[in-house]
Amino acid sequence: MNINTLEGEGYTIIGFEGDVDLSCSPDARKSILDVLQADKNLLIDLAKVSYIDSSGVASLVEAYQTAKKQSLKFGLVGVSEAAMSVLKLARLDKVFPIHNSVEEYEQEDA
Amino acid sequence: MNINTLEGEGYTIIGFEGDVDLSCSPDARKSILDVLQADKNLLIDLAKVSYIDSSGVASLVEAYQTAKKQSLKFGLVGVSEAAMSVLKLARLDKVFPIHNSVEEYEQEDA
Amino acid sequence: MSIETLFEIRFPAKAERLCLVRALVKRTAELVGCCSDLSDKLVIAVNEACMNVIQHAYRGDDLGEIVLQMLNNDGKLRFRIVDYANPIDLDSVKPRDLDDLRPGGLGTHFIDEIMDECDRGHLEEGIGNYLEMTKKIS
Amino acid sequence: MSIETLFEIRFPAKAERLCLVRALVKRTAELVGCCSDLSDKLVIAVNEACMNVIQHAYRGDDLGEIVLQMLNNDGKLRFRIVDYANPIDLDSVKPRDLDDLRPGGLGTHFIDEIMDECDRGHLEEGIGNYLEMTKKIS
Ligand SMILES: Nc1ncnc2c1ncn2[C@@H]1O[C@H](COP(=O)(O)OP(=O)(O)O)[C@@H](O)[C@H]1O
Ligand SMILES: Nc1ncnc2c1ncn2[C@@H]1O[C@H](COP(=O)(O)OP(=O)(O)O)[C@@H](O)[C@H]1O
Repeated sequence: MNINTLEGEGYTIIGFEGDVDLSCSPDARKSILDVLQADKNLLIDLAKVSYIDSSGVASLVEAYQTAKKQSLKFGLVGVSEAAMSVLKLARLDKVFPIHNSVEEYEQEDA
Repeated sequence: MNINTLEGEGYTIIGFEGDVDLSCSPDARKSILDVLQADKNLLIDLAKVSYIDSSGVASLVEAYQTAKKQSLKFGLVGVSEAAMSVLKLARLDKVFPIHNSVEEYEQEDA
Repeated sequence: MSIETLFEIRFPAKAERLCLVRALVKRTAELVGCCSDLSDKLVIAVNEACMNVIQHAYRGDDLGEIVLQMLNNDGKLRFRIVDYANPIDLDSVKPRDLDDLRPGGLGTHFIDEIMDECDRGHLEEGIGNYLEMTKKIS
Repeated sequence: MSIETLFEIRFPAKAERLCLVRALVKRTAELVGCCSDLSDKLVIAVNEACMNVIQHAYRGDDLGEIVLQMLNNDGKLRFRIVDYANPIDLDSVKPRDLDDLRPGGLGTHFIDEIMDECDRGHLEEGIGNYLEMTKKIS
């Protein structure tokens, strides 16, 4: 898994690439919590995720809940088919705010 | 593995697709010998071959030798990287006539 | 037709090895004719089951070994996963309530959702556990 | 670092199963850091070795079983392939002269070309054979 962090206007985007599984979900979790601890709105880009397991999904749930507690914005963008199929199994596709693209998020946010 | 047979002007092209391995090389061999038994010049298209093992290569050697004996033309076209790497290991890349494309074969043949 | 062994693989209970198991199950499912979507689902279930062995049965002890068998019983795929950890508390194996949103507790839910049947138990030798999951594919 | 077992897989000696072994070896080689070209070469060698077991040791008897272990010995990959066929004539295992063009006789040449070392022998139990192939990867 690769992690790419990008600063946008008023938010940070973390992009995961490859397989987000038990071998690397602690790294994914840390990168997420770092952003939220810095009090920044968080977008997570799952477009290049080829696989995500329940430990990766757990980090997303934690991010969602932590952001809420801190009144920060949280959303997913460009969810890959593989990731979406897992979110659906977890019934989280209706819980998480999901945007097709960063542009869409910015428009909705404006 | 899929086999596609196509009739050209004065030759037949057999295209193999996927893995040409022990589980299907007898089918590959039969398709090759059928064309040669019908006394037709033979081109074998290896562009879509993702893997070829020594049993697949053996069929190519047999085709080459049978064509020679029957004074038929024989050649490979569009050899994939995976197939070429095996032909090189077998030192057959310098033995078989190899054409980049059917067009190239037709020009050389003209 | 009788039961056909597709493969049996043994590997150390390490998270880093799960990607191998996924590649193998995916390829094997396709080989026996599963569509891409079903193969992906089977991969998810097996991956979560192996994760649970690593995390909960061996509790992270990566000297442990996992054995995965994949069998084709006349159109029913059977996955048997064996560990040699201490016998687990079988009653504790259950998913969280999906409406109670919290991190974790999804793996067993994925497995139940994807597979037709699951059977868990202790090995007879006094050490070790098994999980058998079946899925009809044709 | 000591010897690390990457996996051990058992499968029936059937040509149809070779694609699984290829996928597994490819993924594992990449996991331990082999480049794509080297991974592909290792796949070729293992595939040919398993083919030879199917064709020459078991002579097509697909009730036979093949065991493949892949180990990492401190930057040296080791592949151990075991069968339970009758002991083979070890002296007969050799490639054809490459200049003597004829179909067949390439598998052992591929193996020798790709691997650093090969060691063949009979199992001690009076039945079965092994082939150990090693390749330095770092
Ligand atoms: N193989 C196992 N061995 C022991 N306990 C298990 C096993 N699988 C699951 N469990 C128990 O079931 C619970 C739920 O598992 P699961 O739904 O996969 O979620 P999680 O692993 O995130 O807790 C685990 O917390 C654990 O207590
Ligand atoms: N695992 C094996 N068991 C018994 N004999 C073998 C084995 N591998 C190779 N051989 C012998 O070595 C010969 C050369 O093998 P190889 O180079 O792979 O070509 P081919 O399999 O096409 O004959 C075989 O014909 C066979 O006699």
